[in-house]
Amino acid sequence: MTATTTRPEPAARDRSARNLVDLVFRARELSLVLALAALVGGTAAVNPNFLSGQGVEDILLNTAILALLAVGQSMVVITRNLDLSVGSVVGLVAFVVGDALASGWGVVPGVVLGIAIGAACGLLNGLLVSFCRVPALVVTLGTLYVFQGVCHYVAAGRQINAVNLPPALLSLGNGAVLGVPYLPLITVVIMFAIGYYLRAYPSGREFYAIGSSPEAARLAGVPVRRRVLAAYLVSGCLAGLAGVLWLARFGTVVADSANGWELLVISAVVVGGVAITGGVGSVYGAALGALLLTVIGGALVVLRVNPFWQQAITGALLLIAISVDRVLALRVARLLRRRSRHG
Amino acid sequence: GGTTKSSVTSAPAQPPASSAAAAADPDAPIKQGLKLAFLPKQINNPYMTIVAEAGAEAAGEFQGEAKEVGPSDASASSQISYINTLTQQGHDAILISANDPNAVCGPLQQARDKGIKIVSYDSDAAPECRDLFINQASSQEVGRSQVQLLAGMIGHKGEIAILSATANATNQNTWIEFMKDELTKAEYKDMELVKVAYGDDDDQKSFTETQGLLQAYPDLKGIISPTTVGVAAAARYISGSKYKGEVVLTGLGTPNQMRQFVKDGTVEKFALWNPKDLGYLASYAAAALVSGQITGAEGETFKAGKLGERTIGAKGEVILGPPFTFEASNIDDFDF
Amino acid sequence: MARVLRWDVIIGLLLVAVFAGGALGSPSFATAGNLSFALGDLGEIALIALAMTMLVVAAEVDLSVASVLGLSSALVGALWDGGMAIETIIPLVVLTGALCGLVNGLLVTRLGLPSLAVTIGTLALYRGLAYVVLGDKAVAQFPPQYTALAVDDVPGTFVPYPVALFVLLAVVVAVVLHATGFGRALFAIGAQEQAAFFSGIRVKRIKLLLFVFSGTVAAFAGVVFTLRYGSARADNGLGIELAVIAAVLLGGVDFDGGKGTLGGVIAGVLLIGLLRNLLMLNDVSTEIQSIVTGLLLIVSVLTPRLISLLRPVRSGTSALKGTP
Amino acid sequence: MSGPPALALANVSKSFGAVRALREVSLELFAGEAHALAGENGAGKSTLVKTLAGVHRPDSGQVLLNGEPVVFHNPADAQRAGVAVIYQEPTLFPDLSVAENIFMGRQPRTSLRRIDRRAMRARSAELFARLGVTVDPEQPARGLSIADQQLVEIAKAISRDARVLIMDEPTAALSGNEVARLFSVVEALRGQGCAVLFISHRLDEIFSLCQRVTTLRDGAWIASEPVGGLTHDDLIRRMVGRELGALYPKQDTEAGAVALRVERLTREGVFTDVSFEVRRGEIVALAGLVGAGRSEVARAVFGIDRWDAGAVHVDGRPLPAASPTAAMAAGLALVPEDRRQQGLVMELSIERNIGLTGLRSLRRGLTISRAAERDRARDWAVRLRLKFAGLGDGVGVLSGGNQQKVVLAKWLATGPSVLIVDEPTRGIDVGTKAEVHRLLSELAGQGIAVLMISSDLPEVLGMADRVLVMHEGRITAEIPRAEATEESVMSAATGRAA
Ligand SMILES: Nc1ncnc2c1ncn2[C@@H]1O[C@H](COP(=O)(O)OP(=O)(O)OP(=O)(O)O)[C@@H](O)[C@H]1O
Ligand SMILES: Nc1ncnc2c1ncn2[C@@H]1O[C@H](COP(=O)(O)OP(=O)(O)OP(=O)(O)O)[C@@H](O)[C@H]1O
Ligand SMILES: [Mg+2]
Ligand SMILES: [Mg+2]
Repeated sequence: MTATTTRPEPAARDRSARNLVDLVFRARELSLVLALAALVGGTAAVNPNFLSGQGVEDILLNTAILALLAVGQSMVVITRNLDLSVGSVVGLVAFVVGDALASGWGVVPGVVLGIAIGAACGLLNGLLVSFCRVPALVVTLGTLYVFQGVCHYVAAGRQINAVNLPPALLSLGNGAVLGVPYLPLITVVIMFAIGYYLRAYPSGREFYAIGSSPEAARLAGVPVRRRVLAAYLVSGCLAGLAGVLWLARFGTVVADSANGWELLVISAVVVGGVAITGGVGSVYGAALGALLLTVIGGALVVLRVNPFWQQAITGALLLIAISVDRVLALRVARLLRRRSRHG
Repeated sequence: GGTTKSSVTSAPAQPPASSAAAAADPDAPIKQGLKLAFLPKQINNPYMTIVAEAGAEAAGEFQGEAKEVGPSDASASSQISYINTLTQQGHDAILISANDPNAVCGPLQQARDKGIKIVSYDSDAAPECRDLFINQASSQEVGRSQVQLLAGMIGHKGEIAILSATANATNQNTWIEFMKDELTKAEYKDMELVKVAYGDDDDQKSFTETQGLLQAYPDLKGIISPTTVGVAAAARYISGSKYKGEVVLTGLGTPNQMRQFVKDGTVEKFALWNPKDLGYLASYAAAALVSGQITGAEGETFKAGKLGERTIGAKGEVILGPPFTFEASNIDDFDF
Repeated sequence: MARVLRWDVIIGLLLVAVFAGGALGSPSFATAGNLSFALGDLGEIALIALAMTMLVVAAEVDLSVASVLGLSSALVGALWDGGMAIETIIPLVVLTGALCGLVNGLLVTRLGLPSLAVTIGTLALYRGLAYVVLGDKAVAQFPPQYTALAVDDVPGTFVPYPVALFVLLAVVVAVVLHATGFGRALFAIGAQEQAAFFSGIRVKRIKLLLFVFSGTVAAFAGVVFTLRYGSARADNGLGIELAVIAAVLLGGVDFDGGKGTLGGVIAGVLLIGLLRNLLMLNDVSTEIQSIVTGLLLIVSVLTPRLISLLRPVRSGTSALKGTP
Repeated sequence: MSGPPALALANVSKSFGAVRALREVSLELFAGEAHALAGENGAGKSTLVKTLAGVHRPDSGQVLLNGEPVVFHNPADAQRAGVAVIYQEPTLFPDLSVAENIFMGRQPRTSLRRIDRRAMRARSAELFARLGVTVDPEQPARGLSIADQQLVEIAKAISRDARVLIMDEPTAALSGNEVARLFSVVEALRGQGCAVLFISHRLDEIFSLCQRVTTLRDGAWIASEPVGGLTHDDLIRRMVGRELGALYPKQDTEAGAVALRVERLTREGVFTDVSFEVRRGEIVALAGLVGAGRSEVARAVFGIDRWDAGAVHVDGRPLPAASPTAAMAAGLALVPEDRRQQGLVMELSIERNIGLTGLRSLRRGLTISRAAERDRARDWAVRLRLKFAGLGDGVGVLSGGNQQKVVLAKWLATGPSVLIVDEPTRGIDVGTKAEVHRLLSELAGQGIAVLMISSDLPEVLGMADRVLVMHEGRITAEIPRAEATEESVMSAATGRAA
């Protein structure tokens, strides 16, 4: 037989622990916002133009597409997977839709076509990852090449010119309501929709569960494969939409729009505090990450930094961002430990 | 001690191109069924495509055939794999727009050792590694005329910037050198080149770089973008921004890309040569080389179909002609 | 283990098939000249893949390799332009590479950051530094005896010197990975880091070592690259990190760590390289080439799994390990 | 029993490659009855559980729900059929809060089918109250002790108000009071007509909780009978198929020189001023409540965690902080408490795992000698009576107890002079337990200093020459064998003693 006793009363430590834990979780979005504020403030101080209507509009427009992709990507990453093919999907969609519109399609069918193509790509990735159990990296790196190839094949060296595109589309890319451009508006709406779903709905939480521990999720009766498939589907659709918006924004596209963006998107997600190992993070963070990256880029130009230094500085800032955040987390963790037990 | 740059460059230079030894026979007939290969910087660049297609047309005129192969990224290394394969396949001539004049040198030499003629166009390879360079326009002239064009439009006054392609693009950098040199002249004393930005011949990057320029330099009066991708992207941003009408944009662009911006007044004038003629001339030059009409030595002449007789200039350069300036009045006469 | 073995076999067979197909299909393929070039063209990727394999087995990854390559190329250019002797430049540059690796390693081991995140950051940083070093310049005219060393074949073979060097290094890495305690430790770390640590394995030190090695190799690859093309530029080797990773994946190394063989990776590298070469020789356009590469990657990994899926699943691991 | 069994197995067989985990096993679980499943490590208990839970599909035979044959394609099917399972190994989502872990997939909803977090928190708090423990529902599961994890698992299972409740060694990590509370909850559920399947290696628990018991040996069904007429020895005989030597065979040995000396060791917030000695030939037990910080002390001594103050000496020489490698070199060995995360590399084979602690000693020239690796593994596998198909098999497929043996093997193979074992017999069957105990005292006999952390009080009293008791991170008592009784130890453990 075994000893019979009572456990120490741990209520106190738990409470303080909880607050600290909350703090850690909030910290990410918080520190991002602070970093942004500092950066924008500093830059604007040097060059007020940065905050001129035009300046702000440019930043918002530039962020919109990256943020959209980051939102989709973070959904995949949260399930402990990865989608390297987004860049290629954007390129493919931008060109194919451009081609269709140039040959007289309506805008709405065009948008639908774009999202449909994106969905198809996402579905392919999702099926291979979830049902055929091919590692996400293999699949999406493979489809990165495939979609890119298909896009070049379709394009065959041609270019879509703004002149041939319906004005309605172009105005979607550059127009605004009440001074707020459409693109960022679309992104924000989608971001909040997905963010809310992931937080407030049982099925939404299951994405986190899967990323946190696939085996446990399976044993808990979570439909793992369906969810993973869904994540890729969403990422695909958003990449498709992003492709259309890209077309709307830039008007001129050749085959390789957004190629190489996969890493950019992933950096945004990582900076945004979505754990690459899954289960942690929010789409808001990811979007903020995208905003931060864009602002850094813009600021460096506005601050007249030598173009040869820009990339280096961007990289350095990226590293600082994640390092600081990490150090902060470690600090809080230690605090947690010291407070957690024995008073 | 050790091997330093000085110790190498002071050493005797590479032997002159083997083929130059052979004598030229101006009246030799153009061989039948020549196999030419166009190797552009990258295949999905519309400008490059136009050139190559025109080249193929010309080849048709002398019963030869020309194909276009190339990498999807404008990098020297991937271009070199293609030089190798073309060499293995044994073509009569390779026409190349080099991504890196030096990097392509070795492989091109290997090709020439197999008796393949090398003609560079658009962007030159190191002179000792090619037989001919078909220059769209004298680099000197391009550089200077661009500055003159802009100066005229901004009244020789104010800050200007350049939006180039990639930082390593040879032709771009040569032109920019001449622009800077032109700007040292007295009549430009009130003009200041404040920045050279790089759009990497990527539409979106060029677009955002333009944004940056205009914000960073509020007093900017003019932008020169001597690349078709860059000038189109810049025009598109300006046309949709508050800077329209404030900032003068010029550069090198294709009429089809620029038409709308000329019409909506964003761009007044821009320049370019006819890329079709470039490809056409390149094909004929290659044919002449292979057929032994010319060897690439200065002063030799050859017939280039509808473009008439052409003479080889210094350093084996053949110049297409002066760049042509497009504006509202004439732009509709062109379609490329 | 069984699967990994089967995998190597698959890739090996594919390789043989491609080679045979090439030899029969296109006359210019199996020529010494072409093979020498094709192999030489793989040199840098193959070298880097060696280090990458070890990292991935230990469940880490280094995306900054291409940038390190670029940086080292830029340095070679700048220093050579500055009149330094190539004999001093090379060790200096390789050392810098080691330093780059050290930075990656420290960020990963000391701060416990995910290597993917870190090396995406340094990917930008190192490439940026390359531009800082060399700007828009392109340096050439390297000493012929050295450029020759980077291109020429070992006398009497169609194997360029860099490739020969690769073979030597590959043998060393293979032994280390599959026959030494260090190798055992790598697999343990990759599969279950905490348990490895509890077994007295110096996890952090080993990881640090791997990153340094990766940086060093990448920098050396940069030197080879520069000499082979006789041209030093800041944008050299842009984006080849994905090519390397593709090769490693094709070689059957599991990115969750703890699984994989070097033989597979080498086969993977060769397969991708020779296939592309063959396609080019047959005038298959670039876009089709990349489609084929992508499909190859997916299919080669998919097939064994489909086979094991179609066979009635006896192993009880289905439920517990079945998730993507 | 009246009516058909709520859940039953009929002639079920299940093999994994060469291993026949279950052969023609039948089992009937009736509503309102607590049914025990007994068997040695590797007998097939967990496999049976996983078959009932829809994780494994039987190779042959049937699963019957209320007498009707059913096929559970996956765990979800089984759950829908009202089967709740506590698996032997905790299956939590480290990044999610305890409450979310409990209600994943069944969260209470508000309007618009959104999650009602308040209700979720409240209901988890209720559950823990029922179990008489305090775990913060908002705390992330990462960082919970093994015990706390086990409690969350239990809460998860009982929250389902299932018709069939299956528990695979739920008490392995728990101490008496928690076990008692768990049993009263199970009693209640049983009263509400829930069928219960209970697995434990602690026979008293079987006798105190269950009405019927089924015994498995080597995957084969041995007997199903009322617990009433059985004695411990009957049950053991059924399980082991032979008579067992006495448990706790520790004979007094001559305590030698001090091998391990720990001085005022402190790790802020975890343990404070911990000082003690272990002499050669001595077995010293470290007793205390779950969560007292015993494992943390062990971890710190072995160099896993950094300590903030104090010192550790091995054979008189000071040990550098935070270096397991140095600790091993000094002759220390730690059999950790969490074998899945800390003890074993699940993907690797048995021999690789056992070899892991001897990478240097296995070297012949530059490379590892496979032969040496294999001999080392076989030698210890045999000595510990490991049940395995081949040394090349992954340890992941071994039964819980057999995995524990591999961990012991890999550390004993290093020939340590000081052996620290954290819960060495957690989840180990009576037979093996006796072996482990014999082994420990044998080692002590050979002059090895043994520090044994255990929550199993009889084990502590039976094995230890001295008992150190920890309470809330401090050593509150040191009791020589003669005076060590349940009362003395427990009063120190709860801080009641002077
Ligand atoms: N997934 C698997 N693959 C291969 N063999 C397995 C697997 N799961 C269990 N086995 C084997 O089946 C046999 C029974 O294992 P099981 O876990 O059911 O034993 P157990 O009775 O639960 O032992 P313990 O009391 O130690 O938990 C063991 O020999 C084990 O090695
Ligand atoms: N990995 C961990 N991370 C953070 N906190 C932990 C961890 N493991 C345990 N703890 C905390 O430290 C306390 C001590 O747990 P631990 O299990 O080590 O105590 P113990 O005395 O060894 O009890 P046990 O009988 O479970 O071994 C636990 O109450 C838990 O809250
Ligand atoms: Mg079990
Ligand atoms: Mg413990």
